[in-house]
Parts: sequence; C-alpha cells; structure tokens
Amino acid sequence: MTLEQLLADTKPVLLDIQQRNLAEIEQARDWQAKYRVLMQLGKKLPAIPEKMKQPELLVKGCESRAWLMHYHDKATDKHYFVLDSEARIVKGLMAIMLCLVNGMTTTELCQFDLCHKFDQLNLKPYLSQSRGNGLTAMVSRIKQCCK
Amino acid sequence: MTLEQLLADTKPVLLDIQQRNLAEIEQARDWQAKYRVLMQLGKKLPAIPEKMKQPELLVKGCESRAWLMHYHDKATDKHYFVLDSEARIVKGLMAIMLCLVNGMTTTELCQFDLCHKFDQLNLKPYLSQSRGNGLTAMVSRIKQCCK
Amino acid sequence: MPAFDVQQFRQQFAFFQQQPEWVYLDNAATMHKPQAVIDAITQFYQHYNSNVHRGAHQLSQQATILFEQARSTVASYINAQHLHEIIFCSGATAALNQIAFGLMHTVLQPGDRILLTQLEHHANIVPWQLHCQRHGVIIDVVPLTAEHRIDLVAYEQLLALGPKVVSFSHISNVLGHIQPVAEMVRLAKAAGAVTVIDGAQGIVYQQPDMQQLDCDFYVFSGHKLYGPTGIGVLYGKTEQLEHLTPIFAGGEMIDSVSFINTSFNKLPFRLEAGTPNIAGAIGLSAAIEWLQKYNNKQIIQHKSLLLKEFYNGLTFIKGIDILSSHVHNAGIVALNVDSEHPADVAELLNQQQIAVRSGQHCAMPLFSCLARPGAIRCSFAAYNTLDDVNRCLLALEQTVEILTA
Amino acid sequence: MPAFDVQQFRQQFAFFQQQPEWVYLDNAATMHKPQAVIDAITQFYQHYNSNVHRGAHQLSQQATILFEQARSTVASYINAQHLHEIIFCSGATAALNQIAFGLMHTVLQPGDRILLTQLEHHANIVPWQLHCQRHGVIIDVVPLTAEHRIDLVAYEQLLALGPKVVSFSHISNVLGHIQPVAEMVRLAKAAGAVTVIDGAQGIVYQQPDMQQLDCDFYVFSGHKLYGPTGIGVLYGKTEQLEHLTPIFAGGEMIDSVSFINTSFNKLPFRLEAGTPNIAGAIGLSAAIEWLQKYNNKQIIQHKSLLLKEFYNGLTFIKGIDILSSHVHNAGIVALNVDSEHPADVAELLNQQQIAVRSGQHCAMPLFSCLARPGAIRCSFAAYNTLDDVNRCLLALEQTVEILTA
Ligand SMILES: Cc1ncc(COP(=O)(O)O)c(C=O)c1O
Ligand SMILES: Cc1ncc(COP(=O)(O)O)c(C=O)c1O
Repeated sequence: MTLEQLLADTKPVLLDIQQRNLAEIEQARDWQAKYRVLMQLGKKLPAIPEKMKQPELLVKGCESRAWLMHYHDKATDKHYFVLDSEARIVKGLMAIMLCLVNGMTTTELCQFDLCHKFDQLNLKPYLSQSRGNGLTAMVSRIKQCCK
Repeated sequence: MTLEQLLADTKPVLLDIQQRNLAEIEQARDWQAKYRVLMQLGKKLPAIPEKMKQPELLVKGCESRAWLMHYHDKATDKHYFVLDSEARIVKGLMAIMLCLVNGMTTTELCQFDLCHKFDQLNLKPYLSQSRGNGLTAMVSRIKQCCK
Repeated sequence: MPAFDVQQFRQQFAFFQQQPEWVYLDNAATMHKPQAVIDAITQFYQHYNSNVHRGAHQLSQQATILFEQARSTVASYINAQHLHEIIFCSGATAALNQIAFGLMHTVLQPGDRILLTQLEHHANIVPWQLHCQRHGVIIDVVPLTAEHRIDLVAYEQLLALGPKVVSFSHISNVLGHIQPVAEMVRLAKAAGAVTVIDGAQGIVYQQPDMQQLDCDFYVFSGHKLYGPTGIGVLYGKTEQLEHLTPIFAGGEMIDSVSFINTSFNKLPFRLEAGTPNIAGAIGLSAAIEWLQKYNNKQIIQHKSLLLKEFYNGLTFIKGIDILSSHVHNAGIVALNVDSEHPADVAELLNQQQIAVRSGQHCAMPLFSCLARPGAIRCSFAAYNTLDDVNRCLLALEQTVEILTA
Repeated sequence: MPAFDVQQFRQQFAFFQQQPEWVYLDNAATMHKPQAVIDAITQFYQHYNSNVHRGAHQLSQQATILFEQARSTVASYINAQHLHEIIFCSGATAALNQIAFGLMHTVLQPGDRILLTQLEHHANIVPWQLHCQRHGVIIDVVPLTAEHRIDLVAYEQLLALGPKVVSFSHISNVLGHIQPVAEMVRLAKAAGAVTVIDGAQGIVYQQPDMQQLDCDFYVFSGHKLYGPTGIGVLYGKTEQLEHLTPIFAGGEMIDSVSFINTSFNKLPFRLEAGTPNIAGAIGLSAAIEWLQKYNNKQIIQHKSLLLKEFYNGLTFIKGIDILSSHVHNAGIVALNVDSEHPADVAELLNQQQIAVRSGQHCAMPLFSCLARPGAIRCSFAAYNTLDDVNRCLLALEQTVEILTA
C-alpha cells in the first residue's frame, strides 16, 4: 500500500460523503441516527495500514490516537490527506472535516474555518478546546501543513 | 551586668506591676489610656544590655525582635525570666505576662494558660496566632523552658 | 443516628439543581461542592479578606485565625499529632513533587532505590522519575496480580532490596481498588523505608488516621474532597518534614534573608512559601466540617449499595469487559465495551448526559499492563442515587446497541 | 468617558460594607475582591464545576472552555502573543520558583552570573539563591541610589559582567517606586540576558504590554489584582518557556509515561502539572474583565490624588521619616515615626482601625541598606477615598502624640 493508493481510495469515499451523508447528518431525526451515520462514515474511510502508522504521523488527543498523512501537489498547489483514528466517532467527524478540506489550495486551507462549517452541520459541540478531543488536534495539524 | 543582677532588678518592677498597673489597665477609660500604661510598663522593665543579647536568646516575631533569659532555681523548682523587646507595646504586654509567670514551678508553668489570664485583662486580642505577634512566640519559648 | 438520606445530602449541591438532567459519575476527577463550601469562600472574601501571618492589623489577624483553624480542622480530621504537620499546598500533585524533590540529597543519595507500584497515577510516578534520573536513584516497580491488585509477594521481595522510600496510592484512581495500606506501611517500615501515601482518592473514601496508619507522608487534593480547586494537603511526620528541602522559596518561609546568607523559618511555614491559598484552605476546612455532620459508615454503605446495583446491572448487558473488582472497591469501576474504543463509549454516554471519563486516566503504566487502550471510568460519590446508577446502566445498554448495530 | 466615581467603584466590594469602620491600607499585601469575582467563583461551582482537559463529557468541556477563556482574558490583558504563553500557577512566588528552577542547566551553567537588585522581595531572591548555590551560579546585586532607586549606572556596569539572567521587580513592594523597566529590559537584552520581571505589584498599577515591554518573563499573583488567592500567572515568551524545566511533574503535563521513558506535552500544559486552580483562574479572569470596565488613566489619577493628599498631610505631622519618594510612585508609602519601632506605630494605628503592615515586608536586604529596623507601609488602592487618607493622617497624628507623650 502506498500513499497514492490510499489517496485514490479515499477520494470517492469523500465524494460520497459530501453528496449523501452530510445531508443525512443534517436531517437525522435524533442523536442516535446522527451517530449511526457518523460511525458509518468512519467505517467507510479507508484505514491506514498498521505498518504505515509511523510515530511522526500520530496526532494525539487525550483519549484516542489518530494518524494523518499529507500530500501536497505542487503543480496545482492542492493539499490532500489521508487519516485514521482508533475511535469510530472521532474518525467519522474527521471524515467530514476531510471532505471539506481535501483538495484545498494553501490559501484556502489557511483560511478554512472548521468551526463555522461544523456549526452549519450542528456538530460544533465536538470542536471543544478540550485536549480530549482529537479533532481539534487534527485540525491544527492540518493547518500546519499549509505553513 | 549579670543574669542575677537583672533578675534582682526585674523582681520589684514585676511586683509593682502586679500591685498597681494591672488594675490600671483593667480600669483604663479608653484605649489610649491603656496603651499609655502598657508602654510605661515596657519602659519600667529593665532592658537586657546589648552585649548580653546573644543570638540564642532571640525570640522572633515577624515585626519585632525580643530576647528571653531564663533561670531555673533547682532547689525550689522555680523558674525566673528576664526579657526585652524592640517594640514598646509588645514589651509592655510581655511584662504583664512575665509578672504572671515569674517564679512559677515547672508544673505551674506547664499548666499556665495565658489566654485565660489575658482574657480577664481584656488583652486577649493581642494573643493572635499570627506570627506577627512576638508575644505568642515568647509564650511558647517560655513553655519550652519547662521541658 | 438516622439513616443516610441521600436526597437531603444531594440537595446541598446547587450543581444538581442547575444541571438536573446530568448523571455525574466523574467524581474521581473532581467532586461537586456543597453550599457550605461556597458560602465559606464567599464569607471569607466579603468579611475577612486579608493576607495572613503578615499583618500588624486585626483584619489580618482574623484571617490568620481562620486560616490556622483550617489547618487545625484538617489536622484533627486525619488525626495528625501536630498542627505543623499539615502543610497547605496547591494539590496532591504539588505535594508529591515537594516530597520527591525534597528527599533528594537528604534521604536519597545516588545509588539508593525507591519503590513505586504499577498502578500509580502519573503524579506519583513522573516527579520521582525526573528527580531520580537527575540524582542517580533507582526506581523499582511492584507488579500487579492477575486481579489487578498490588502483588504483595513481589512487594516484600522488592522491599528486600532496601528501598529508602516507598510510595503508593491508597486507592487506585482507575480501578477503585483499596490497597492494604496499613499492611504495606508496616512492611515498608520494617524494611526501614520512608513511606509516602498518595491519598488523592483515599481521603474521600474514609477518614484516615495518621497516627494509627503511621505512614511518614500522606497527600491529597481539596477538590476531590468536596473542597475548592487550588488547595491540597501535604501531611508529614515532624521529623520527616524537617528533612524536606523546600521546593518553593519566598516570603514567610525564611527567617532572615541577606545576599550572603538565608535561614529558614520553622514548620509549617518553611514549606509554605508565598501567600497561601487562604480562601482555598478555608473552603477545604468547611468541606471537612460539613462532611463530619454525616456518618461515614453510612456513606460507605450507601456507596456499596450503588456499586452492588451497578455490578448487578452490568451482568445483564452484553459484551462488557469489567476491569475493576467489586471487592475492596471504593466506588470506582473501570470498564470497556468489548472491542470498542472507550472514547466512543464515553461519547455515546455523553450524548445521554452521563458524565464519565474515558482514556488512561493518567495511569499509562497501569494500562500497558492491563493491555487495553484505555477504559471508561464510572466513579460514584455519596450524592449519587440509585436512579443515577439505573440511568447509567440504561445508557450503557443503549450505547452497546448503537455500537453493535 | 465620565470621571472616575470612587463611591460607585467601592460599592462593588462587599468587604467595605461588612467592615465599614476600617480604613484598609494594606493593599500591597492583598486586595479586596469585587462582587463580580465572588460571583464568578460561585457561578462556576454551582453551574459548571468539572475537571478540565480530561473529560469525555460536555460538563468537562464547558469547564475547559471557561478555563481556557480565562487564559485568553489574561493573554489579551497583558498583550501576550500566544495563549500558551500564559501559564497558570499558584502565585508570583510559585512562578519565580519555576523560573529559577527551570533555567538551571538549560540557560544557566555553573560559573554563569545572574543579576538581581537590592530592593527585591524575598520571592525574587531566595529561589535564585537556593538554586544558584546548588548549581554554582553567581548572583550579582544592583545597589540603590541615595533616593532608594535602582542605580542605573551600576546596573550597566554589572550588565557588562555578562549575566545570563536579570530579574527585577516592576514596582518595589516596600517603597512603591516604579522602576524604569522598559529601559532596564532594553539594556539587559542588549547585554544578551534573559529578562524576568516580578510584576506582583506592577500588574495592578498599569496594564503591562508584553510585546512592547519585550521582557522574557513577567509574573504576578491574582490576589493582588482583585482576584482570588491561590492563582497566579507566569507569562513567558514561547522560546523561553520551551527552555524551562518543569518544577512540577504529573497529570496532563506529559504526553506518555512508562517506567522506561516519559515524554512531555506541549505548552502550556507542560508547565501546568495536576489539576489547576480552575475556579481561581476563572475568578482572576472575572477580575480582569471587571477592571477593564474602568479607565486605568482615571484610576491612576485618582490614586495620585490620594498620594498627593497623603504626602501633603504628612508634612504637618512632626517626626515622620518618609522612605518612599512621591515621584514615580505607584501608591505605596513606607514611613517611620522617628526613633519609634514600626510595630508600635502599626499597633496604635490598628487601635484606630487603620490597617497597615509593618516590618520588613519580605525585603530584608532592602532594609539592611535603608538602615532601619523596618517601616510601616500605607498602600493605596483605587477603592480608597480621600476620607481614608484623612483618617489615616489623623490616626498617625494621634499615634505620634501617644508615643511621644
Ligand atoms: C514584589 C513582590 N514580589 C513577589 C510577591 C509574592 O507574591 P505571592 O505572595 O502572592 O506569591 C509579592 C507579594 O508579597 C511582592 O510584593
Ligand atoms: C491517585 C491520584 N493521585 C494524584 C492525583 C493528582 O491530583 P491533582 O490533579 O488534584 O493534583 C489524582 C487525581 O487526578 C489521583 O487520582
């Protein structure tokens, strides 16, 4: 497995999330339904094979670990990511974030405001400043990629 | 000057305090009057000459220094003290305490409750636990002498 | 004495009126505060606020009296022999750091050994690691039995290596297991070691008796005993405290200062540099005074009842992996849902307004030995009710359902 | 903006309603707390109490948000560049100890020099002494001028010796003299030294701007800024904080722990071991937010007015020995009654319900150079009134009368 392959596998999943699942989440009739979708997203997103999980890819939250791989297409100045997490719900949230940022240019990435987007999806509560939340750590790691 | 001489000089002063000044303090018409008496007591009590103020005699309060000398008459098991303080009011208070404890036996000294006595004289507020108050330190130093 | 009335007890916590929809089972992280504690703090600031041990004036003397009364309340609660054996500090972590730092070069020399256990909280590991590494002191670690308890056979064997200091927790903050501290202290003392007990969880379970327990040090935090944040207690026997090099230097802990020579004040002031957390000490003392209005035996009974109910309920939920034993348990249960990550479990409980903590609970070495990535922890307090237990069980059931759907 | 209304300001302090007969002039020791601060603490405990940075649940997340907002309030108040440059600790003393301990072996090597001044508070002397002695670092001391101010000529000469660290107070806690800190920082930086400012008294006088002042460290206590006891701030530039060895180790300040190897978390957590004083940080932040409703220029003006009136009144009392200059004075006046012990003066003022402190104010080296056994200190705050000044003057007159009768 290579980064290229993972990126290729990830792309259609993200597209599908964007086209179908985001609406599902917005329209979920109760929290149970919303979480079921979130966990499905996590499952859909290709996992990073254990062997590739190098220590430098680790993004730590207090409660669960996650990994981030980054590819910068210099020709188009676009950024692509692959990620994985131990925890299913966090991975689902990260999948949503990913389908928002994947393929952004450096400028777009720098300006990207996850808070705002998550607010629209009624997911803002998951972006707490608590270190417990791996998502916040993931966002700042992603933001570092545009520096 | 020797400790014997100091003790001898101190004795009549304490007697006079007991016979005259304690009543004056109890009957003082206002705090000004009470403090005037207190400061007179301080003045009356013989000072320990500078040369005799060895470091080991020092009893520290936070705000002023005081010195204590102790003599134990083994024959009668009676304890005698001489003391001095930089601060006039504290010295006055110590003089009162001294005339209460001077000549006590070891057992009497151990059982002595300054709090109670000072309460009778309306002087209890001066016995705070604050280290600022040299009097408390002096009492515990005196109590150590009976160990 | 009348039976323990949990509703009466619980009503004294404004928090539960403000957040009636929540089931709070994160008591091992921090406890809620009865109104008596909040009132004591307010009262202090409104009526008596002043710095202590410094004042020429009566206001400061009043504040000093209140502060020293707080010391006395703590001292008599844990039956310390002397008032000056109670050192106020900012919490259990600060206290353990003071001890680890303070024993180096006095009690601990290069080449000496100390003994910890595998289930310690980081606060009882990392301070030792840092200072021991610097000073060439060797750390031994008591392993656990299959039941996740301190292995007393191994303990005795490691004591035979002659550690100068032994430090262990009264109650595991992850598992809730009550250690046989009296026995452990006895053995350690027989081996000639200085004994340190991390009482962060122990203090709220029972009223420890220092003279009976006979340990050299015992530490705890106010915020885990119904008290304010930012205050803690370092208890030490006089002769042990005398050995401790202060980790903080500053105002009031010295007797005289010059640029040539500085001499220290006496205990407890020598170990309390700077303005103390006056309101914190007064709040902690209010917590203790308030708590003493209740019968601790009844509180323990009430908590066992909750625990029994909880364990019982758990047997009806499929796929629960319980790490804590219910015997000798102070009211903390660590568990997992089979093959699910604890963060997911905790998040789904959170959605149902059940507050538990998940993760490794600042006890990574314990988890590396439990071979789990973490656990969720349900920790019960005297103000929890059977209803709390049942709501938690229901929510767990629902969680398992969602996760395994 | 309307003029500063001292009565409106003062009304927010319940203390003065509770103790209406007292004139409180011991503000340099600790300040009173406005209702906004007391309410913030109560509100936290009643509504949001939970541990921070640990929780899987929303209550903990709320508490964390409040705690981190407090950090952000402090950061913007002193204009720090980054949030993580604000380290919460238990007070100025703790902060100075952290710095002195933390620089040893990283910035400071055996044989290096550091520079302090003759008028420092013990909290800015003794921590350096202890660690410097242990690690073979030499302390130089800047002497004072005849006006009891830092001698800048000598300062430059001592800087030429190449100290690695220079530490001095923003405002003398005894004399009230405002040091030329901007200039001193500039000179120290030109000499290549790390600069530490003890802002315990400075913080309440003016809102310091970290980026403009450009010092490496600035520390203060909450309780001297209308805030709670038990909380303080260690500000440091990122690159300087990175150099600091933590004085406390424990929960949340490490990334991973094993008995083989432990790695640290990032700033600010690396320097905040254990459960922080959550309510304390929130109370401090409430104090700052409340204070910002007022115009600090007007407050400074009001305090100068009090000071002017006080100095003016003192000229009419015989035998007063004033140690503080009225120029560049932040509102603190140290004085004696000729040939009388300050303890006697303070006690007689106390009888008249004037609260001042007497003694050496944790600045013994200053007093050995002033050649006085101590002094009484009248320290003014924004809530003091002209009436307070006049009552103090009258009481001083009465005191002199009694003493010299
Ligand atoms: C100049 C100065 N530095 C340091 C301190 C120590 O502050 P704290 O006692 O709050 O730690 C004080 C206050 O006493 C002070 O005035
Ligand atoms: C067993 C144990 N030790 C030490 C600590 C540290 O306590 P604190 O964070 O209050 O300093 C805790 C709490 O987290 C604990 O449970």
